[in-house]
Amino acid sequence: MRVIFKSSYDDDINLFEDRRHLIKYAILLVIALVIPWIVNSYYVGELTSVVIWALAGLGLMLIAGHTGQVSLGHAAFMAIGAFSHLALMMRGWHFVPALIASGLLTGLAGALIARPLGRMSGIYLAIATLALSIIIEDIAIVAEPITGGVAGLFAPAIDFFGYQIDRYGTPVAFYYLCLSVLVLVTLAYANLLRSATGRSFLAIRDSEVSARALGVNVARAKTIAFALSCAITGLAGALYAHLAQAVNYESFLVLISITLLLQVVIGGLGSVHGAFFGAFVVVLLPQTISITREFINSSTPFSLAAYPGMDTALFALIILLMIIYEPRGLYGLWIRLRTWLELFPLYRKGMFRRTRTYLKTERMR
Amino acid sequence: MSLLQVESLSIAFGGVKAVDNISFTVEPGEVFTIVGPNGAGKSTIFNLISRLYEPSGGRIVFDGRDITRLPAHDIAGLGIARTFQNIELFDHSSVLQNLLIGRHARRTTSWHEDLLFLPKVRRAEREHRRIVEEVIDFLELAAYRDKLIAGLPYGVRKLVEIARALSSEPRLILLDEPASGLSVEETQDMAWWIEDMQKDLGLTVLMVEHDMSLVSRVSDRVLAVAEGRPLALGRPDEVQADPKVIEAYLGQQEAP
Amino acid sequence: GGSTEQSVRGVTDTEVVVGGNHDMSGPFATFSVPAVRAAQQLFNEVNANGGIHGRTIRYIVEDHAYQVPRAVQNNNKLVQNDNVFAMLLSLGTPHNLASFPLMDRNNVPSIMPLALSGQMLTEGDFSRRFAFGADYYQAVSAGIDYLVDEHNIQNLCVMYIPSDFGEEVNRAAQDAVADNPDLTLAASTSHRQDESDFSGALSRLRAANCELVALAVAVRPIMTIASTARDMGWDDVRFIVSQAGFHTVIAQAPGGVTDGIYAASAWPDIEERRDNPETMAWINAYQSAHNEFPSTGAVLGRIGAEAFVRGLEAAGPDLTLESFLAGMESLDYHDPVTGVDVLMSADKHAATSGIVISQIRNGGWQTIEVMEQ
Amino acid sequence: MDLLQLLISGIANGCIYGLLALGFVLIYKASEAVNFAQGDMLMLGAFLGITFINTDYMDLPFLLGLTGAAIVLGIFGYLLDRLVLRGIFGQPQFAMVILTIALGFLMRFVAGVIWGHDPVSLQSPFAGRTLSFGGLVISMIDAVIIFATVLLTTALYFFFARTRLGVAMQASSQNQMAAYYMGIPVKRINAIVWGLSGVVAAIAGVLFAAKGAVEPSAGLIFGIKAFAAAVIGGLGSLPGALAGGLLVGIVEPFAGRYLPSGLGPVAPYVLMLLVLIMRPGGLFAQISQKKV
Amino acid sequence: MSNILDVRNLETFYGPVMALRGVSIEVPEGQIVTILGANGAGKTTLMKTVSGALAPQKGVIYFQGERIDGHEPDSLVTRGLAHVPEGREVFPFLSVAENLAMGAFTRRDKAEVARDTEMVYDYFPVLKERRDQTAGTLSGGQQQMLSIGRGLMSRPSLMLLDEPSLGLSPLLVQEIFAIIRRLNKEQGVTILLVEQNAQVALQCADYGYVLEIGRIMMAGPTDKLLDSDDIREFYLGHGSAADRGGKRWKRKKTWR
Ligand SMILES: Nc1ncnc2c1ncn2[C@@H]1O[C@H](COP(=O)(O)OP(=O)(O)OP(=O)(O)O)[C@@H](O)[C@H]1O
Ligand SMILES: Nc1ncnc2c1ncn2[C@@H]1O[C@H](COP(=O)(O)OP(=O)(O)OP(=O)(O)O)[C@@H](O)[C@H]1O
Ligand SMILES: CC(C)C[C@H](N)C(=O)O
Ligand SMILES: [Mg+2]
Ligand SMILES: [Mg+2]
Repeated sequence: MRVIFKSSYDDDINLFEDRRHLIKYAILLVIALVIPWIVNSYYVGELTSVVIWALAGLGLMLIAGHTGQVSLGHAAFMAIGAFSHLALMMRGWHFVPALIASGLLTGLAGALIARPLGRMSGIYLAIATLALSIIIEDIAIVAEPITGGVAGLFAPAIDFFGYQIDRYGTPVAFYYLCLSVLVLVTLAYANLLRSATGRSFLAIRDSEVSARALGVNVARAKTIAFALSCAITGLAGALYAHLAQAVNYESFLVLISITLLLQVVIGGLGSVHGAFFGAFVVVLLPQTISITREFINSSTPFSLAAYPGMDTALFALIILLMIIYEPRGLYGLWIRLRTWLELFPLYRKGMFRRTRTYLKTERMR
Repeated sequence: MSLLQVESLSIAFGGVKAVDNISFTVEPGEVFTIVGPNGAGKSTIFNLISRLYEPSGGRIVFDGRDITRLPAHDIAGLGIARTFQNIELFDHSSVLQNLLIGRHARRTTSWHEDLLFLPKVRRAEREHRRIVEEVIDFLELAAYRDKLIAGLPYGVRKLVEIARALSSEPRLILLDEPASGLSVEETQDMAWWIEDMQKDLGLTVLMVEHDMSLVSRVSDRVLAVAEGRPLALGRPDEVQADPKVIEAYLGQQEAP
Repeated sequence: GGSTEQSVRGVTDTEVVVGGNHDMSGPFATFSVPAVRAAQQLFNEVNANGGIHGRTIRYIVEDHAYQVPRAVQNNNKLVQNDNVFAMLLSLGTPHNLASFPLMDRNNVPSIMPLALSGQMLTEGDFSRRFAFGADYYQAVSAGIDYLVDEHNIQNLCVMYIPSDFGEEVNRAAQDAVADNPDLTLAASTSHRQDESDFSGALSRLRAANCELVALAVAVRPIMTIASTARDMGWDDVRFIVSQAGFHTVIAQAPGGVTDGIYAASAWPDIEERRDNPETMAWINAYQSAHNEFPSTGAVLGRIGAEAFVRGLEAAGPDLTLESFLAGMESLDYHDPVTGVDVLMSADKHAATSGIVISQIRNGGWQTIEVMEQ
Repeated sequence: MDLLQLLISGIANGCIYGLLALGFVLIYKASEAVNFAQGDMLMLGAFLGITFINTDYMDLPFLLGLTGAAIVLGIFGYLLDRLVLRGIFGQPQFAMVILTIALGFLMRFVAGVIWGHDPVSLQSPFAGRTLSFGGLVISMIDAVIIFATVLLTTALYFFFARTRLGVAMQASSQNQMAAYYMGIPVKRINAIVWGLSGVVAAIAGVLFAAKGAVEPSAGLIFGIKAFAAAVIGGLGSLPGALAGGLLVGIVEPFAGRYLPSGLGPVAPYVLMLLVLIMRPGGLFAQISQKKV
Repeated sequence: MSNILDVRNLETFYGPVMALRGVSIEVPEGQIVTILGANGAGKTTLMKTVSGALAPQKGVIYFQGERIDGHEPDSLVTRGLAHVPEGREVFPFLSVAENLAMGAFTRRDKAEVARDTEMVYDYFPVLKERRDQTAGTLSGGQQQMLSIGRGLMSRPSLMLLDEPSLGLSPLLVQEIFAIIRRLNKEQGVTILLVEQNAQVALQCADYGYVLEIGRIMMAGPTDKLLDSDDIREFYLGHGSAADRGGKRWKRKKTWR
């Protein structure tokens, strides 16, 4: 069992509670940096989309995981980010300002809807956001000058200070670009969580009454949470536009929102790790499945092609088993693993058996 | 001048007149206790003062300022902190986190500064932490600092809630049944803590409590209410001697 | 077989790998699933006879469930990981359009996508694109013209989903009106994938007294629209659908609610060819393999796969992109099974020519007119 | 006349939403879980009905087939809870959401394997038949749907409000532990309610299939809308479910008829958003401020 | 005489946290047994494990001679075990009457149930007056009454009471214990009582256990316990204020 001896409050305030912690993440980053040089460009592409979905997931995690306001319409904010970003680039903006602007615009959109939606909670909010995303889908069709209407928009190559970055032409460069955005956002996110603003989010999640009694302006805090969440998701949308090269309203259907929610829950609601874990699952699992399936088809006599939609079904099945095995998602699993390692010799069987838990109504807040 | 003035306060829920034209004042530095049968309206008075309910009539004046129409989230900033009768903690956070959230009313940074974690923010965080640690020492919670609320026994939660209230450096603290669920020994500690709040921290305490031993020990004045209406007001012994109070609240043979 | 010097993507001496980006579980699965089955069935036969020039065909199918993002991801896998030689029968106009950039970058040809939009030939690099034949625009225009002078129709209407597919049909209608002074576009309504009640839209069209309505929606909505019109007691209206609606199941809707619907497409319905031995043999083979009738999707799959196989044959033993394209452009044959005449050339990459107008009569599609372009 | 006509078909349409919404509400009322696979259960119910009733399958009489579908799906729902959902008993609401989403995918797959992907419709005795009251035409099926829905809603309403079991279901949704302490077999009650909602889904599904065609993916989108209807009504209120369903159902045709094209289809969602903004708990709000 | 409840070295965990470390208690038929202990001792955990809300890791529980450890709570209620949980746990959206009806869920005899409902109503008249108010809006104490009343409705042979006097007025505290005694004497209901108010608890109980951090530290007939010094000091707080001279030092509990 490892004990950290804390010598000053800063040990708790700092991002990394001790050197070992810092080194761990440094190594992680290094790995992230070298991988693209090892794998082929297909996998670089997949990694890039992991990065982008992780970013989008962070956005949702902020609102759903840390503020307890679950949104089933975050694809809509990816859309806003993507379209505003491309629209600006079409009008001759440089990539970087266009990216930032798209983030800000999406954040603004989030702030605007936060007020009316702020009074809802739980499943009601989820449905309201779902409706919203369907409406925005429709607006994306109508707002032709900005969104390119039904046909949508094609993403121009990114001119990064003279160096051409392109998802297929220079996959590694594009990967680094997305990765750096992700790292920056993650740092900001962590800052939020270790300061007053982040704590006010947690407060709202657990008990709005006492949050208010302690001086948290709930409406305002929710607005900030929505704005930041949407801004992050918007950035993800903008990057996604470059990943997909072409986007139209069909790129951001409700199913994407559902997938995003799936991602954060599978990853583990209420933890930054969760968004990352989840991204790996939703991006890589389907590919793994289809590669395995293809392998079976080509190397064994029987063909799985007989069952259309088998891939999706397998994906669903695995998700289902994961949730049943660990309802707190991969993060919960990760925690268990860590405690197990830390307690290693002292580990007793049955120690991690789930204790009986019971639900109380969520309709009294 | 008195710190808190409650003037002919009233509220009704459907038929029930929960609080019916109640008036009292709380002087700076005193421990003022409200007693009364279950359902008398005590918690409702607290909820009115902390602006969770809209009064149907009457005024609430704190430190010369009319707060009757203030939004609930501005109350803590004025220096009024409270605890809840059936504990309202942030279950999924640690004790430390809970107390830090208690500091919210005293925050000096805004969200965009937090986002960048400017040096200013770090300084603020150090300050918050320092004060929270003082509270932790005061209530002897050090052992629980990093425990999750969900895993704490009832009695400890009760304490954490008081600690959370203290973290906001209030001038007036509202305690709703601080001793309920505490053993006799713990109740005695509670008595000391309340006395210390009064003497060392110079707080004014407005309390609702059913444990008369505690009440008579710490309070300067007691207000007895029944069915939303005032019954008696005075020194603890006076009120406890009042036949109406005995009849409606205490019962004949004094509970030890 | 003659071995190739510099290696060609997806091609070895013993195997050629093709990809298909399909909707195996979404709203258009009713096209993709049988199409894939029919194609696979043909490839199985070919492979059983030692393949083509010693190369067996491996058809890798991915499922995008009619979602563009998944289509893009699948395409990335097929092109960059599986190194497919070509993409065959991929479904969905927007999905194909989103896939073209990467395909062009890697010189992957697109063969007979299950998206009969004109853009399938015009978008990107023409030399690597092959299509079935008449696109939505041409087919529907022709159909409208035919019906307009057959039944001297004055009020034309359109119901379409906002997709490249729907838009194209919509455009056909608009142009038809533009070319014909005594024809007016009385009303046009756009519809979401998730719409299930059309009574509002229909009564709107009825109020605009539409005589002919062009439908550019998915298969299920077509059936719902038809039956709703019946329930409203609106029977003096004609519906025409594109290739995307020229589907067996529509004809077979119970209660004959879909009787009378017209379709404009580039091939005849398979039911009509039952008396033709080759066709019957194929139908039986398919039915015994999948115990379901080979619906329109299967026919398309068959046509596309057949053309691809013949293209490979014509390309000769030394299979390269160039030889294959040349092979495809040299195709000229009559397919006894589906009854289509395929004729391609360097500047004609649409397999068939001519447009078939059919109508549903007592539970089946019947050809009522064949037009040459 | 035109208006009345629209209203009728709107009501019939809304009733199907209502029926499906009932399924959501049942489950929510008894466990505060939301079943995102409800739409897919409707789809299964529809296919079951088709299997029992259509001539090219078993060719049973309509009512018999309907009952058959109801029984089979009822058992299915019961087992679903017993074998799968019980695995996350007492776990956070959104674990259940994800679980049911995954289940939906699986149901669609299974349906695709069993019944194929072509849209099929049910050969109902009502097909094409219409009743007409002085120029006003109501298709037989619509009449049946309206009748069935009203019947079911009232029955379920009284079940929950009056019967011991009904109240016990509400109790177990409000505080599982306390319910246990009362001797209420919370887990069995969940299973029962899932079975019940299976029955409702089957009825909705068969009627749905008699009105239009079904395919494996039919339930998904329809489900979302019905779910929305349930939320508008205020999840947990049975009359609310019907009201929400009718609202959505009626708005659709009118929007399609009178709003500029393109806006029509989103009208239900706009409405839904407005309702929730004005009443964050839905029309028959079932949420309340916590007493502290 | 026979034990209605027999608990043998029970171990209960919350995840990795060990809350009960081998607890054994016996509850003889027809007696009142009380469990004392500072907060965090594990009293609630013990109650929950007995009534099946928590599953023990080790140990066995016999109820009326049958093994019940690990059983689900509902099956135990039908055998005649009722648990009045710590902290009310009423059904917030159900009316007071419906809450009581739920208490009788396992019973079929309508007439009897009706009579018991009336019994509860005249124990707690305010409940009758509020029979149609939704329980969630009752005051804390009123909810406590409801919770106890609801427990009575199942006509139990063994009743687990976890801090029944929590948040009740002194008058009602007396009444509650009067009721407990009456139930015990008149209807022969066996009672396992957890109570912070040790004085009252020990006075009304026949036998007592002292639980500390998951272990039984003392046990004996209540009259014996009443004159144990440790009990007197730590649970009855006798004269402590005096001999501590108001200062905050504590004598170590001798058994630690
Ligand atoms: N939201 C509400 N709706 C309806 N009635 C309410 C509501 N809140 C409180 N009441 C009623 O108002 C009265 C006063 O409630 P309150 O909680 O203030 O009592 P209290 O004095 O705190 O009692 P206790 O000592 O039991 O806590 C009670 O009768 C209660 O039933
Ligand atoms: N949900 C939980 N998760 C983890 N630990 C818990 C949990 N609930 C209780 N514990 C631990 O189990 C121990 C016993 O708790 P319990 O509630 O039984 O004490 P108690 O005697 O009832 O206290 P009180 O008198 O304050 O109610 C405590 O130390 C507490 O930390
Ligand atoms: C043939 C159809 C299934 C094609 C599809 N309608 C499209 O998007 O073009
Ligand atoms: Mg109170
Ligand atoms: Mg306890």
